[in-house]
Amino acid sequence: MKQYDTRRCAIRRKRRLTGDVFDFTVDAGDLAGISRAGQFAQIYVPGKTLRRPISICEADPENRALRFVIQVRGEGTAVLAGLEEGDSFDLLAPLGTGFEPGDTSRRALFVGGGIGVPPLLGAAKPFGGNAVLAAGFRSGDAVILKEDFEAAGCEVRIATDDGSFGRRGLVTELLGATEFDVIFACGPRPMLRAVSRLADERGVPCQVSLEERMACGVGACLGCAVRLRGAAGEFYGRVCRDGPVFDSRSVVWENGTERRAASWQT
Amino acid sequence: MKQYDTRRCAIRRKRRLTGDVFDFTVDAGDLAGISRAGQFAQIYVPGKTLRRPISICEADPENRALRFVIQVRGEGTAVLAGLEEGDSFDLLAPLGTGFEPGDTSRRALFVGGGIGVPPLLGAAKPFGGNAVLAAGFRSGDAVILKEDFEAAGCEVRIATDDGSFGRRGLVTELLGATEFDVIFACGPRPMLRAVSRLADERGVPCQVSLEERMACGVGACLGCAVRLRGAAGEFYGRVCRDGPVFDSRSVVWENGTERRAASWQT
Amino acid sequence: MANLKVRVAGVEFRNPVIAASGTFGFGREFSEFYPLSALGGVSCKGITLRERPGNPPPRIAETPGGMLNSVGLQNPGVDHFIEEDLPWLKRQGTAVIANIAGSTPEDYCRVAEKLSDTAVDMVELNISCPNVKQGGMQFGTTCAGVETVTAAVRRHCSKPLMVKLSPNVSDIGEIAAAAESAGADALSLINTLTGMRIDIRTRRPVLRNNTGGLSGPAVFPVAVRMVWQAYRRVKIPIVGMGGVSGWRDAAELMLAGAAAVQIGTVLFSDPYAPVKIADGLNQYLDENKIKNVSELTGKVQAW
Amino acid sequence: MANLKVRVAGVEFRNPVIAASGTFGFGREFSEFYPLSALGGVSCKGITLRERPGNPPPRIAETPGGMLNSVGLQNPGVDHFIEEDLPWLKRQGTAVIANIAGSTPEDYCRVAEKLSDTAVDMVELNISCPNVKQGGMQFGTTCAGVETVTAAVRRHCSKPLMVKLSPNVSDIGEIAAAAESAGADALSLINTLTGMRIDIRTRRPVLRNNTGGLSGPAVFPVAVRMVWQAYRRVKIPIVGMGGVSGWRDAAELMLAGAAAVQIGTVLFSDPYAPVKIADGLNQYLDENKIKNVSELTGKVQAW
Ligand SMILES: Cc1cc2nc3c(=O)[nH]c(=O)nc-3n(C[C@H](O)[C@H](O)[C@H](O)COP(=O)(O)OP(=O)(O)OC[C@H]3O[C@@H](n4cnc5c(N)ncnc54)[C@H](O)[C@@H]3O)c2cc1C
Ligand SMILES: Cc1cc2nc3c(=O)[nH]c(=O)nc-3n(C[C@H](O)[C@H](O)[C@H](O)COP(=O)(O)OP(=O)(O)OC[C@H]3O[C@@H](n4cnc5c(N)ncnc54)[C@H](O)[C@@H]3O)c2cc1C
Ligand SMILES: Cc1cc2nc3c(=O)[nH]c(=O)nc-3n(C[C@H](O)[C@H](O)[C@H](O)COP(=O)(O)O)c2cc1C
Ligand SMILES: Cc1cc2nc3c(=O)[nH]c(=O)nc-3n(C[C@H](O)[C@H](O)[C@H](O)COP(=O)(O)O)c2cc1C
Ligand code: FES
Ligand code: FES
Repeated sequence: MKQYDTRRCAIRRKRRLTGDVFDFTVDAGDLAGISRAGQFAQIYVPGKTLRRPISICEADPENRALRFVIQVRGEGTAVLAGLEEGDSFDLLAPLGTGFEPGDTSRRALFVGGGIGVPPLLGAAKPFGGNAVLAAGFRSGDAVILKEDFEAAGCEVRIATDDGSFGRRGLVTELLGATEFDVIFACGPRPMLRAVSRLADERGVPCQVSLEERMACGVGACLGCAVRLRGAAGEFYGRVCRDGPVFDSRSVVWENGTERRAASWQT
Repeated sequence: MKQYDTRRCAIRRKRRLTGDVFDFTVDAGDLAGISRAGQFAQIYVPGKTLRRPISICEADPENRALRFVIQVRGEGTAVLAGLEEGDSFDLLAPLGTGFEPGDTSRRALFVGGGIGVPPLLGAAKPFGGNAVLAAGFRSGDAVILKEDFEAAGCEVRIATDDGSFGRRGLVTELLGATEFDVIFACGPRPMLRAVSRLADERGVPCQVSLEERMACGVGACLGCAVRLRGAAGEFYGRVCRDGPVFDSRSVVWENGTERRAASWQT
Repeated sequence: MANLKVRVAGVEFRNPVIAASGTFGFGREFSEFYPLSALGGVSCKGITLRERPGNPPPRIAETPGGMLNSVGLQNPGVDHFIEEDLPWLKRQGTAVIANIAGSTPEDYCRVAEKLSDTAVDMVELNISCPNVKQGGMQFGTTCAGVETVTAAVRRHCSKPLMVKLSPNVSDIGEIAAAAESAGADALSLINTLTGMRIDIRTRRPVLRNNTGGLSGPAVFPVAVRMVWQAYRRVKIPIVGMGGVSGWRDAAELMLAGAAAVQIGTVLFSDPYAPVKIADGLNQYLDENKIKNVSELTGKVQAW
Repeated sequence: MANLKVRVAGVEFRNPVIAASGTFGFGREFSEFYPLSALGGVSCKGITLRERPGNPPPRIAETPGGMLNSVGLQNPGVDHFIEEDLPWLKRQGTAVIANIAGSTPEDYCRVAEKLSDTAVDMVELNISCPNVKQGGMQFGTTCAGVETVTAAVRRHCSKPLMVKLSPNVSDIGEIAAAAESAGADALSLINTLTGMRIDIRTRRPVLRNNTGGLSGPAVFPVAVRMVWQAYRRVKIPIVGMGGVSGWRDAAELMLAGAAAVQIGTVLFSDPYAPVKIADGLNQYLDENKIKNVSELTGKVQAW
């Protein structure tokens, strides 16, 4: 079968997680069987020129279903969030690299910021009790998916900007002396950079999922450039095809793209 | 109250009249009280730059309702036709001049072509048995509003292009020796021109409702020009404000705009 | 409540939202919706020395995210404007901009001269209308043309003079500089981009004039770019327009360099748009604790 | 079944639907969806003499009915193209157009020279890319510039030479005539209009390059107009593009004068668009009893 394709997928289940975050489960047919956590879908928004990239939160091949958690951030996500059970998503999926869990008996640290948490769920599940999730949110009422990680056996630690839930402060302050063998992270760039430094300090591998504005989503248009470090020097890779998940050491962190505010603060 | 205004109007009733013609009754509040047959509404179509002009088929002030009969002709009318009871129309109404029935004891001839028939209904009703409707359609299955005119007491004569209902041929061939004191007409331009000639021959007044592409709908943009004959010579009037109903003698019929096919044949 | 007042070339506007020429007539029709004092100003339909009939219909075509028009300067002539339209409009409590056009520099000058003795607040020189055969756009697409007309009109116009630029050019900065050096007090941009649609069934251009002017949201990114480029080349104020459909767009154009904005096409889907845009700006300023709307002008921080 | 074949400057295309340069890479990614032989041809991402890194991100912004890009000619260089990409692409059963760019006429010539010895079907000279500082657009916005580059490349290129024109000009007819007289075998138009968006929250241009190229349905009426104007000035065939999103648009551009069409931005919302457009044209021709799609070219009947 094709490596990726477009598909009209009926919304089987919709739940509101917080004021502006919605949880969708859609009938994705055989696309579910070839999708994995960390990969993403380009979702068509009626009336818009560009599809919207949304991570695959979980793939359930048995039920031929995909799960997406979507935060309203602008016009496109508002349209998607307004769709109801029975409506459908027009997906182009699965796209990009996913997380590579590797040996799930390792102690794995998952670091997520805001809407960066959902893509970690599918990757964390196989680690069960070996996984710690350190997640940061704007405030207590923005916390999402805590129960899902706990149900998978993971330990969940939460930080909020305003201290209204968990610890007040940065998600990286949740770690203390915790030891781990591998890190998986998704969230705003400043957070990912901090996590990447931490991984360097501790000498553990770290996989980060990046965001960039996209057009084609399949690697053809070079719209979604990210500065990478390769054997022959620095170059622009494609978030959509070479990523969105990258080895943190291959990413050039200081390149003037540090302009975005932490995404859970916008 | 304002002469016209915008209003969100819930669709109270929707019926399909033929394959591509839909009959809508909407809650129009006080706009119903100031509307009359032959005037029109500019209906907003989500995602489109321009509103769509649609005639007021009937105004029912008592029930604060307006009736519109809409034929699918392109993308905009397709969107409108897809709306359901409970959805709403965003109207700018009532716009333009309406028909001036005048003395309803006169023998009145109503001539309609295809989707030009609905605007005549509200104007014909007060004439009751004094009105004859001569209506032309593509074929038998395109006939609309026959029962409505009959219920109002009007005599209905129908012509179809293919002879599948009523007489085969042009609507003007339906008249025979029928006598009348006044004509009201709406339909494709070649039909209106023929009716206008007939009125001249018989020496009776004739009111015609014209179509033109519109932008503002209120008379400000000069988008909807129609060549008119005035005291000081020919000039471009505005279909939206000076019309859409004009005295047939004020219209300059041969001015190179005779390019459109009869609208019920498209 | 933030201060929405702006000054452009000495003229005060109660707020930076001005109705764009040709989309608002002389204001009467839209005054049915709201008092015109809700607007910063009104730019009137383009006025010529003598009455003009305009182009044959159809004059309107819809396009993705926009529209074409080929109205072609239909107007009753400057004398009629001064006698019949201006007195009413001046009583509405909004700034009045007279948009003028012509086929020769002499025509422009005589119209400007006549308006100099009236209560008009500002003259907007339309050297960029794509819908007239004679004159119009060709003045607007070369520096020499822009200079010639601007300098000539400048000598005959005692009102603040705003020159309206065509987007159908390679280097708007150069054209803007030419207008400034020839004596413009302000610039307005963009007029419409030339476009065309064809009915594939009849194989005829939809517009009887074959081509028409493209306006509406589709052109907005071109407007932002041109306002930004012009702003970096000239010292005189810029009134931005082209596809503004909400207060966010208005703020964006102001950040790019506009001192005020004109809005046109959006009126056709929402006649109340100017009121909503002014309200939206006001709320945005309050929320961001910005005292004067004019603080937005040119504040984009380029990379 | 109508005949969808078209010939442009001696090159045969199985159908008139060609993927637009820069939107389709070198074809590999889209070949996951359908065999590339479903397309008339593929215009490759712009190729330069040496590898180019492209512009820093963000490179993409959405606009009403369109998008901006500032990719900036990121490409692996002509040698890499010839060795790694072209052999694969030539095996896909579709016509291959090499889109080339450069900073100086000499650069263009060397790239064209290298491609002359390959299996490439056609060379498309991109003198209109707005996203590179050196070269690029300035060649494309003056007749002299167009003539210089076209004539120079003509001497070094043994393949059919198509010159791709910029829409950021006042008179596209003049530019088209300049390219023809300098030896172009065909023209393609339009490239992107320069545009800009600003994030009102950060007050930064959305694109790291500040400005970018506007494409998508928003520009379609400009494309139709320019193809029509160019068609009336030149005898060489024209490949039309700019905002085509369905078979009706393709037919409209062909009626305006295009011998074939390229499609770009629509691929991003519907990767299957080229297949649907070719099918739609076929059905339209059958329904209207038109035997050859090429009968549409230039058949608009102007008023
Ligand atoms: C690989 C990837 C995975 C993602 N996964 C999720 C997810 O699981 N859940 C979720 O809620 N969001 C996710 N996002 C972010 C999501 O794509 C944006 O919030 C969304 O595109 C915003 O669209 P909009 O129309 O609401 O906003 P607008 O600001 O109106 O969008 C304008 C344009 O910018 C683009 N854009 C804006 N913000 C972003 C962004 N942060 N990243 C990429 N493009 C952007 C839009 O796609 C659109 O093209 C992901 C982004 C990427 C790149
Ligand atoms: C005063 C008036 C009253 C009308 N009353 C009715 C009515 O009661 N019922 C009905 O079904 N139709 C009526 N029409 C015709 C109706 O407005 C068009 O069929 C409709 O605008 C087509 O829009 P579309 O998006 O489906 O077609 P498209 O062809 O996609 O429209 C493209 C553009 O052209 C305009 N346009 C296309 N055809 C016409 C037309 N015939 N007249 C004016 N503008 C047009 C559209 O408004 C739009 O701006 C009336 C037209 C006018 C002027
Ligand atoms: C129907 C119509 C008529 C216009 N007439 C004029 C005119 O007479 N003079 C002028 O300078 N601009 C005229 N314009 C251009 C507008 O003033 C404005 O520059 C353009 O429409 C872009 O703004 P918008 O996208 O907000 O409409 C006209 C535009 C439209 C749509
Ligand atoms: C992401 C992107 C990259 C592009 N890169 C190139 C290029 O390298 N060379 C070129 O000649 N045109 C390039 N273009 C322009 C397209 O080939 C085409 O001219 C333009 O996008 C208009 O067509 P469309 O509206 O169908 O996309 C690019 C366009 C886009 C959207
Ligand atoms: S979005 Fe096109 S290459 Fe990534
Ligand atoms: S539609 Fe604007 S004047 Fe008639």
